[in-house]
Amino acid sequence: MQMLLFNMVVLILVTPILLLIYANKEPLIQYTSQDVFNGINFFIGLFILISFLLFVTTMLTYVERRLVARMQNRIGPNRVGPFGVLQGFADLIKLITKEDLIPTLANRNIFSLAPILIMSPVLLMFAVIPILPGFTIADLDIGIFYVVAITSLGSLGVFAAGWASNSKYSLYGAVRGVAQLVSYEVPLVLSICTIVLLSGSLNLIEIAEAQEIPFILVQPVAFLIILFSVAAELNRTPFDINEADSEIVAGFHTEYSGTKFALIYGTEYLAAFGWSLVIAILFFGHLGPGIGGFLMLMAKTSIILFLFFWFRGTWPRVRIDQILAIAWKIMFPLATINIIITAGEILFVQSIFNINPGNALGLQPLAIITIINIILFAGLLVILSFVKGLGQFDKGPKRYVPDIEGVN
Amino acid sequence: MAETAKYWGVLFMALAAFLVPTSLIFLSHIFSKIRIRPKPDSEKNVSRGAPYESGMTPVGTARVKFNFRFYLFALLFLIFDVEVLFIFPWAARFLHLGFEAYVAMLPFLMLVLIGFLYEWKKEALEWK
Amino acid sequence: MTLELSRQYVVSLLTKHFEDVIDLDTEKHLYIKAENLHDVCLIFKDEPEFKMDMLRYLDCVDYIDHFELRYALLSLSNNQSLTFKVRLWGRDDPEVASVVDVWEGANLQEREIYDLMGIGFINHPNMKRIFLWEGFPGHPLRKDFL
Amino acid sequence: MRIFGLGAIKGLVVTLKYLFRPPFTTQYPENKLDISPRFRGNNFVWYEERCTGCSSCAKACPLGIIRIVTHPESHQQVGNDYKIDVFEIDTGRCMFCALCVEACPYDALHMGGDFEKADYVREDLVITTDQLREGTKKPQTQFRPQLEDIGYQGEEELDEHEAGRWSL
Amino acid sequence: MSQGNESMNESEKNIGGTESVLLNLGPQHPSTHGVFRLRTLLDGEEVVDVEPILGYLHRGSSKLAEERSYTQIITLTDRLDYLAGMSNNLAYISALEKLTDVEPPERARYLRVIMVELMRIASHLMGIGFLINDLGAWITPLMHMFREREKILDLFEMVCGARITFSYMRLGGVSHDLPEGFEKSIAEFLDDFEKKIEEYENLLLGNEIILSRMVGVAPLAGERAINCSITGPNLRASGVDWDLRKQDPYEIYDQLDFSVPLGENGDNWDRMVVRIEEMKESVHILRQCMDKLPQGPYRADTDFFVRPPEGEAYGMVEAPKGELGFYLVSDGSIAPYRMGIRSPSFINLTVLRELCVGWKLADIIVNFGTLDINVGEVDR
Repeated sequence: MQMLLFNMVVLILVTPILLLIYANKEPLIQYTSQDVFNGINFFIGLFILISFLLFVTTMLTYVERRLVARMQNRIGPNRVGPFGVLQGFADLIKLITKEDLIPTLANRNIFSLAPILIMSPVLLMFAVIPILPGFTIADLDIGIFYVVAITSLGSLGVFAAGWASNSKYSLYGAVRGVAQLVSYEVPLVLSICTIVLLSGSLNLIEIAEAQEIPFILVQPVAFLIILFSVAAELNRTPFDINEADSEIVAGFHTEYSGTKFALIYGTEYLAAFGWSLVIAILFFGHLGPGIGGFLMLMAKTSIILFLFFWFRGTWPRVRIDQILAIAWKIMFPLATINIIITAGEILFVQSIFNINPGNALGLQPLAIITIINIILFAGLLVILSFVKGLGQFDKGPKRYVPDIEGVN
Repeated sequence: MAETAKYWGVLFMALAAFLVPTSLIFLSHIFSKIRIRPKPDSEKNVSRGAPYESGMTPVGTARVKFNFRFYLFALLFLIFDVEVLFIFPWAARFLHLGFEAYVAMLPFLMLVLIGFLYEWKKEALEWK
Repeated sequence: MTLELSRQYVVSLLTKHFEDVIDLDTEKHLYIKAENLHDVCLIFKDEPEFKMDMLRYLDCVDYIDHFELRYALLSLSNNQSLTFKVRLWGRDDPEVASVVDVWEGANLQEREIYDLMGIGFINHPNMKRIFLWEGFPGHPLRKDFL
Repeated sequence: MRIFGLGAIKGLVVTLKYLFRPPFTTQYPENKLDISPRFRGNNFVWYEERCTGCSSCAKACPLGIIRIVTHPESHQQVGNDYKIDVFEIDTGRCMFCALCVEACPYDALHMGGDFEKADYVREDLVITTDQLREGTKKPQTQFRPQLEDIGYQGEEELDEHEAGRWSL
Repeated sequence: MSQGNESMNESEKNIGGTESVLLNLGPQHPSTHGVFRLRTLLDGEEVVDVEPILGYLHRGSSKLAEERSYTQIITLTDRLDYLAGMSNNLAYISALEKLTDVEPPERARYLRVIMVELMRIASHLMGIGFLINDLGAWITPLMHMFREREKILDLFEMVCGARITFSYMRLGGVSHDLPEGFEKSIAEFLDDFEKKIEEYENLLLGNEIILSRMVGVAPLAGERAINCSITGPNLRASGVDWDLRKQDPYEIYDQLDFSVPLGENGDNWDRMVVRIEEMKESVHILRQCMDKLPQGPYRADTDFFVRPPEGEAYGMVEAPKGELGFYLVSDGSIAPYRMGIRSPSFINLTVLRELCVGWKLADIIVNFGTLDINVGEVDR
């Protein structure tokens, strides 16, 4: 827990710098095309944002190691700096100064390009995310759609990395990665659609402001689907098959070392941070104003991040065919039916509360939808408990009654 | 405020997002040229540049005609992702559109689901 | 307790099926003729008096002039065990029938004996070295190795 | 009926609990585990006064790493007594099985409790006669029940009169 | 049937238009539990053929034993299954005692059983821990199990001064009596460990992911297991009630009350659960032993360089991994003429190919993990 707090503290440290520059400035979204070229502030902001992201990435590697270590009854890295906080930076320095090794038979250009292909989309994703209220690189009206579109490019990099390495382990990682990333795209996007339905907008800020009741209560099913889809997109446990270390060593980045590995490794955490931010915005209610809003957002993000770390510290991995079965046989139909039901519910509350078309749903309508959805969610859990063939979940631990007399 | 102006921000972000990893790789490339110690003998070793295969010399190439069962899943993704694309604008405007839009979308979603069930029945979703 | 079948009992039962399989019948051990090994093993496995369903352990000792294979059998259903031996004369490529088709458990054990003792097992499905690499000179557990 | 997902959540609860418990591990160089008095460390305690040079230890050693050179010349120990010129133990190959300690009839050789004796050169791992003579005399109670009987915990130094079963 | 080269060559070519991939899992692989190599032929994700290739850790214990005295061999046996050194010691000593007709005193028998059962817990902890690690849990269960094993090793250190390479058993007894305070420590450990087993069950047994990965995967029928000479928990998981401690009691097991947990299908799940249940039984046995522990000598008077009469003996115990047997041939000298080792890990490998073929790449690792191989014992 102290690590969670520590994570928060570190994030707070950066905030004043951001605020200093943007406290009395108008938000960037008001720049016109000419302003962008004239406004040097934009570039400073961009620089700060990217430094902030890289800083968070490095810290997250440390935070995860500490947290999971504590779950494992260990201490975790505690040598570099106070409590070991500089561990991530030490790793980074070590990795950057390592030799740039490219396998002889690898496709050199693609091999070098792949880490860039993996990292760029994830960095690009932050262009629309309102980390600080009013501060976005581009407050696009299609915000969430942009996020989905940009991040799906990541699978390209994964496949490029795996294929260019010319190693069998990498090949397996790449192929698995593509199948998995591609499969989880569909339920993820469908579930985002339900959120869009409720808020009536694709803009991230507008979605956040539409949440009179946090959408995690309104849409628990969508939340779970998005949570696990994102875990799959991020290659995190229980869906980390494309870098399954006990099976295919390191998956698509088996051959990578040095800076390129650092990029791939860091991107995992950067993407985790980005997606956690998105989930926090989509599901955890309003964005507050000013520094308080920033802290609240970071706290919400930390919860999601902690969930990912927690899963990793507890659960094993799911097999490839099971992963695809979960995506297609459970999540996809659930998400589709969820859309139909949600749309029906919206029509229902619009008619009983006489809401004009185009107006946002108020508190009471959302409350009714919440109640219905929670009941449905409970029912779903019960139904799933009875379904066989999802890997025979009905067979629990049993006590064997040993038969001592009879042999064989 | 022009909507297009915002995309300039995205463009610069894209440039930055491309430059950050590129410069890091370039930087390490420069570092790798600086040699403090002479080239060790191990660097002339052939197996140094060989792909990893648990310490064994790899048999054959990794560029094989892979049994790509995932191909089916990729195709499925194509089909359904395009359909999802149709849902997005509808969902964004749904609060404005009301009952007629629901009635219009329902058959479409049903078609998607029926198609999905058909594929399930045809065992396109099974591993074998 | 697992019952160790007595030598006389085994001999008396074996002579029902075969006439001349006993190579040597000492006080302590029972020696089966190498050429009858496979048939005898089948009897040991299938006859209800024996019903030796597991090959517990297969080992080989090098006595310079001959090799002794020791078959330790175990019957889980009758809870009894049985041990017999086979002598192989000569040092250059001694051979004996494999019992892998009777007890699959002999598979790796026979390969190990082939590797370290140099005894060939006829009809073994995969008769090659197991611990040492192909082309290793000699068989290390023989007494004349080094 | 088992509610779907409950089992996975149970596991999560277990790991969450451990987040708030103190870690089990010890930070090695700062904190050290308490070793038991019988612990077989990687040094030896040798009492030259008790040693007769009988080479029982060298005979008992499975690896033959104890080297003893003697010449007949009486000194204080009773019995067939030799003067010891060389008594060396090559701990680079030693596996610390304590068979030599068990074999010593005069309680001259004891296991030591040290475990921080790494070195860069293999030759330095050989404990020479001088090192054995001058080393700290903190014997472990491995195969020395008389030390346990007096409540010795392997912490203080013992001289040759205290360490053996028989006084000299 | 075959461990097959010929089958491999045939299938290497083409399967339904796609090429199969020949992948070496090991020797330098994170989850082969040592230096072990699995030459696998894969069709996409599916396993066409598996061939275990051994010998990377072969130290020639049998040959080394031929030039060491009987007591010195005890140090060799520690290093066979380095996760269960006590069991190896006991197996060797039981063979040696059969050879020399030495009767250990009663207290020694109890001490041996205490040590061996502690060792069984430690070995099973490692087996399950690494298995779950292979399943992909980020070493959390493994670390929790390491922690408990660490406590057991502390107990061993109290008794015999070493944590892995014990060399504790001696001909006609054990090398040390229990130290002061051991009773208290072991009682504390057992009380704590029972709670920890509950925790493991919460962590592992209910988890839907583990269930879906293990239930019904790679089943092994009882008859097949017997025919392949499988012993130990793997055999019992297949539903065969065969435990040397029950069926052929050695030491004092006939005076103890315990049950033998059995599985049903012999799938991965059963193999794991049987091990957990066995740990509980071991706790039960340990409690009884500590209650009944008689006073008296702990070691018979024997020579260091013992010269057994000419003859041979086969002594075996139910080691954590299966039936561990030592076959000693004596020619009357101080060193055995031949020492054969029936190592359960090695013989259990017989079914590996059968278990893996037809399942996925990820299942190979799990099947391999549930077989609970220790490479030190395979390659001895």
